[in-house]
Amino acid sequence: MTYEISINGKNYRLELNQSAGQWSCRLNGREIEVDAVLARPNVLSLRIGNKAYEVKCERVASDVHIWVGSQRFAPEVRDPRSLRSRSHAADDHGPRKLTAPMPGKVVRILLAQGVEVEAGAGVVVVEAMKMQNEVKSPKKGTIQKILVSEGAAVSAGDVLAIVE
Amino acid sequence: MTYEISINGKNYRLELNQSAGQWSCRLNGREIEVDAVLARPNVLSLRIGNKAYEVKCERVASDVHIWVGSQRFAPEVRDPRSLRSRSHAADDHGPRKLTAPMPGKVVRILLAQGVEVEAGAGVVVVEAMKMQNEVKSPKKGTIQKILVSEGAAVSAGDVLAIVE
Amino acid sequence: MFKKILIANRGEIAVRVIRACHEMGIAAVAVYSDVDRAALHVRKADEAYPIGPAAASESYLNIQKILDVAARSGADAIHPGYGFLSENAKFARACAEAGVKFIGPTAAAMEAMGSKTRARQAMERAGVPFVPGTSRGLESFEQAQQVAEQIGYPVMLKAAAGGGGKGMRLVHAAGDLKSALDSARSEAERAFGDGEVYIEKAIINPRHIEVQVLADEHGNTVYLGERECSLQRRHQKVVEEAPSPIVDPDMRRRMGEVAVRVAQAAGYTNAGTVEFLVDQQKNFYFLEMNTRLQVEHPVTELITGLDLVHLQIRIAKGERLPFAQDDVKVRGHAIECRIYAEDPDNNYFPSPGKITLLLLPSGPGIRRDSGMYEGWTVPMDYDPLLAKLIGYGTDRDQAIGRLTRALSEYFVGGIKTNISLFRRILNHPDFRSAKIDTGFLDRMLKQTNEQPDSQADAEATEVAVIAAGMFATLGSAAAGVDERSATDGSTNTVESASNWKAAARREALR
Amino acid sequence: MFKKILIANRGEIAVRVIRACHEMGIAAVAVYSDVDRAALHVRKADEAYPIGPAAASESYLNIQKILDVAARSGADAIHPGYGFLSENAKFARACAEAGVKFIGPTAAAMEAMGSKTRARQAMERAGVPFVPGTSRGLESFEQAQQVAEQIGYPVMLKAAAGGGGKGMRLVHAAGDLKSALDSARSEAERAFGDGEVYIEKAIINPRHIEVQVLADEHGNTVYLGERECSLQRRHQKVVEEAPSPIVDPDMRRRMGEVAVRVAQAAGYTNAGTVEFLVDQQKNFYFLEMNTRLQVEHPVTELITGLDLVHLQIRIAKGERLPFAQDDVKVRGHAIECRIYAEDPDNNYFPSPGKITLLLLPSGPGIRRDSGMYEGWTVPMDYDPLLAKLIGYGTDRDQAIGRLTRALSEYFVGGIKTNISLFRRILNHPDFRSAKIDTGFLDRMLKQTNEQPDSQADAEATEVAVIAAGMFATLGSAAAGVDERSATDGSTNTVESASNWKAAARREALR
Repeated sequence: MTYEISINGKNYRLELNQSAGQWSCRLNGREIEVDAVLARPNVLSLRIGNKAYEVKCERVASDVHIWVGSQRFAPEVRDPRSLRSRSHAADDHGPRKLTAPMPGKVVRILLAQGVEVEAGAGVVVVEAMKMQNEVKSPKKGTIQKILVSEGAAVSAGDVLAIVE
Repeated sequence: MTYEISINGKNYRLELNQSAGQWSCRLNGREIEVDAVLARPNVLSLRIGNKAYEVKCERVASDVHIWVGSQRFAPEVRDPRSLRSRSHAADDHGPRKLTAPMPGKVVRILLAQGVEVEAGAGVVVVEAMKMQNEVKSPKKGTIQKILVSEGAAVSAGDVLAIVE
Repeated sequence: MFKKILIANRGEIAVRVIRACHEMGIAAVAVYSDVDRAALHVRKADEAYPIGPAAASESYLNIQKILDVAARSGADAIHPGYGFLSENAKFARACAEAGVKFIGPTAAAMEAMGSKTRARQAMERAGVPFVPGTSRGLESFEQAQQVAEQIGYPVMLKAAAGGGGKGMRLVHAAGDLKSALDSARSEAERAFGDGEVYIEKAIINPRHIEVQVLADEHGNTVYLGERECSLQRRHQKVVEEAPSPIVDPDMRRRMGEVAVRVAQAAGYTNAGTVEFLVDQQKNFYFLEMNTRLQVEHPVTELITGLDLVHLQIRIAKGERLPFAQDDVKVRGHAIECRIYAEDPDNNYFPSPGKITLLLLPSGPGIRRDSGMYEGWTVPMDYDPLLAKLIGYGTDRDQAIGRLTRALSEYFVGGIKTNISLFRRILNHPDFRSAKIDTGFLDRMLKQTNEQPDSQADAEATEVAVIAAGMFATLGSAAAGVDERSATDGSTNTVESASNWKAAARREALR
Repeated sequence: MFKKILIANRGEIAVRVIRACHEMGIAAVAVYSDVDRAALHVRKADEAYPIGPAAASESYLNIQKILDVAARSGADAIHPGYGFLSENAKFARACAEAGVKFIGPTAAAMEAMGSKTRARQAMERAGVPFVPGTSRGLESFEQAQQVAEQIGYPVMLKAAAGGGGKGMRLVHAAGDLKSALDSARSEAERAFGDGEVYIEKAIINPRHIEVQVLADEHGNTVYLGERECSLQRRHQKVVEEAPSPIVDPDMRRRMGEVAVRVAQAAGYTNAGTVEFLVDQQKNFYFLEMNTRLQVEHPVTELITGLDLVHLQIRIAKGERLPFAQDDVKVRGHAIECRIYAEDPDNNYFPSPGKITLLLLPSGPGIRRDSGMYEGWTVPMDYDPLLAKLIGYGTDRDQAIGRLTRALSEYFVGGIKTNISLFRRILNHPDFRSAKIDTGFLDRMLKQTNEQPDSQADAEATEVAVIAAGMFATLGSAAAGVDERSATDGSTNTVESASNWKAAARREALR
């Protein structure tokens, strides 16, 4: 099985094969000795050479994060049977979504549909645990659409508005 | 849904219905107010009246145990979609199985096929964690069959011999 | 001893009090709102009663509902925990009238401490040191000007009924006084329905150090050493430790004796905390008294070897303190981290949701007081405190080492937490050398995260790449139950109560 | 300080030492046998090396393999834990020759203590009190008769090279002496390849009390109070506590000073334990010295506030003891429960297998040192110790209360454990009143389980019936991942190493 995996914009080519619990692994063509045990769901006890790592896989809504010890990574894996690929890529062209960073309640809409917006300007205010959180525009542009109304309950990852 | 449940030989008739997360319950015809949350797999947070209980369901091989706090019960549930029914009932008639109480290794066969055996007499010796455990005959009778050989690895619940 | 105690609270403190009850052979009664049916305190209680909707005002803050449960369950005492009704004199009085023992001070003692200015007058009579300033609300801008001149700028304006920084203004020069006074007053009016504002000399970069006191109902009052609580964000404590690195035995004795005088001046009983501001010359000034058990009480328990909740219960039952001041010995060092459901990458905003994976630290010197469990959905309706991780050591360095180790074992998946923040704090040179004050944390957070070792970083990245491939290869087998529940938040609940979306809808309807 | 430490052990003690390393900023190297690939100590280590098949003789007891890993990994010290190679003088010497620091006493000190009779001679010169009897092996039956007459029956025969009760015989009357001597000798011969047997006055219903000592490499030796270890089954400790309920400060000082003399007489360094028998008149007699860290060391850590593993490492590095005898203060009370994979319903025989559900206790006064986790399969090849649950309290009653509470929170599903045993012990009136001796546990186990409250019982039964119905109704949704793994033990492992059936097959092939 071969994967195209990118982390922080850097791309890796990973060839991975498993038979009888043994793994063979090539990373960007380089042979790597690996050995893994799934200690419990989403927790891998990984050995690379003789170094040991506890790796956690965190799946929340559309996000998949890989934790190596205390460091968090957001890999994008490309392959048919892969973890869901994520690609709200870093380019500023075309429409961009504003998503709720946490579940909560929409308490205020700051900018109306169609108006101009600066990058970093607040668009929607979401409240949870008695704290208010301004969801800001990721880019300069115009508000193409507001998809929520004040008082609405939203979950993490829900699209609140689209900026074009 | 109606269940016939027996614990320690005592039989109970349980009528249980669930709709929209609400339970209705009749035990031996008596209406009981219950409310339950599955805190995590196999762990129920149960309210009966206003009393609160943490109930654990332990499934090992063919056994199902229910733990109420620190007390363990071995219920037999009769119903098509039920927990696997268990019935090595208490009657001493007909053949009885000797099963391994723990995973381990058969180190000795004490009685040969066909010989007479007293209730409580050791038949097979299983070793694990450097300790040897005599598996005893549940009844007086003759050894109908020995199903393991010395040196064999067995898991908990495996049938070692049959006494008739 | 009491037969049955009702815990009028939720989360980790409810669990902590339930444990104390069980350790003393006392039955524990839990109360819960609609979104808390699946909460840990309900699982651990002997009895549990629903008390209404998520909104605290309709459940945990509803005095009548809680007294009804006390009556129905036959509880003979109520422990309020912290927050909610714990410092509500009305509630304490209502308990007394209902013939249920309130585990805490009397309503009168609470009221004496409730208003900062009134407390101050009583304390001044008892010879308690105060930050220079007015002991009562300002009549006029002129008076404010006058006092400010006397004590010298910078000065601090504070709301008499205040707390949590509301109605507070720092004024550096006479020119800014007028506008600051007006805005402080209106903010206090809005926040507390009471615009009374007083003025104090501003202490720059103070430390916040508090003293734990215990008083029985027979006139015996002792102090149990101090807690250093200078690490705060938005006036919210984040890390506390005991003892304070700057307090020596003599200063401890002097602060302790003042704290005892404060308690006695208010006729205080049960557990309480006297807060002090400490300036760079180690002068300490009385700030206020908290008439409840503190979130951070465990650090005091670890260095004194005592159990404050057991003692609260015994005192409430009328027992005498089982020890004298001289028997109280401070040993070792303890540090507490408050684990919040907050997103470090999003300015530490709350992050409720379902906990899909939970790996727990344990081992030498580690205490974990928690209200969460794997599979539980953190409701969006309450304070985001999930758990407290407390490290004890022979000395401060060992406590830091153990806590750092335990934090690296701690993993909470599915929601965001501030665990990474503690790693930064515990590794910070100024924290290691105990150069801390109430401004430390805001300053640290302004610094960009110290450059990580890029080589280790590259290595970790490759590990992440390989692991990502392995998880992809293993597919759902590797995800176990978690993947299912991540896509269906309700698989962990038989009823919908703790399915947060339902809760959110209810919330939205209000 | 050391850069990297190899831990030549497994299970909870390997995890505990790895934690100490991380707390001190030292890299930890794990070794593991084929059936331990999925073990917790491998997950937590910085490096991990396979050292062969399940059989300890081919892995954890193989000196060469372990020294090879030390060389390959560049470890500069080795911690042996307890058991395995921890008291093996050959290993200690081999480490020295390989230039790797052995964290423990010198080979010479071990050998001085290794043989009970030789140790005894050294000790007698140091004026250490002994049970009356021969200090060297018996030459003849006649000599045995003679000595037995002198000291009076009952007498105890013991193997010089012995331990764990092997080669031990209690003799009540002269008539039984001959046969007892012969069988003791042949058993000792079989067990230790050394038939040397000596004779002692038998102490009836003694207490087993041990003293922890620490010695640096600069001649400083201190004692850290005692541990009461009288609760044993099959000569296996089950519950330990500190301090001993019968030891007062004066007796503690006298025992401690003897223990220090014992250590000094053997030129002992690092951590060690001096075991005493104590008779009903509180006379104490030297039994033996254990030249390793004890399983039960945490109870000493809790009452002294020290970390013995940190201190072992510092001492091995050549540091001086950071405190003097007078600085050592005993505070509070600590009790340890050894959680074994044993079946209480089957005469406490080992019960390896897959842990399908694990609920963990925590909170005030609770320390958990564990080598297990949910989803792990306990291998059948090693000692059944899974974890240690330690309770600390201001006094013994509070420690018992907290431990009882924590035990009720502790749940290990899928395998049998002895958790229920501790509930019986902690509730037993004789234990509560500290009337315990080495015979207590066997006597208690002979008693039929005290009648449970039949009404509470009936109630719990109804709860079980209702819950059984609910689990049946909920079906697999309620079982989550556990059901799958219960039917397919391998779902939790990518490779087959920790799939015990595979391990068992390998085992069977040997």
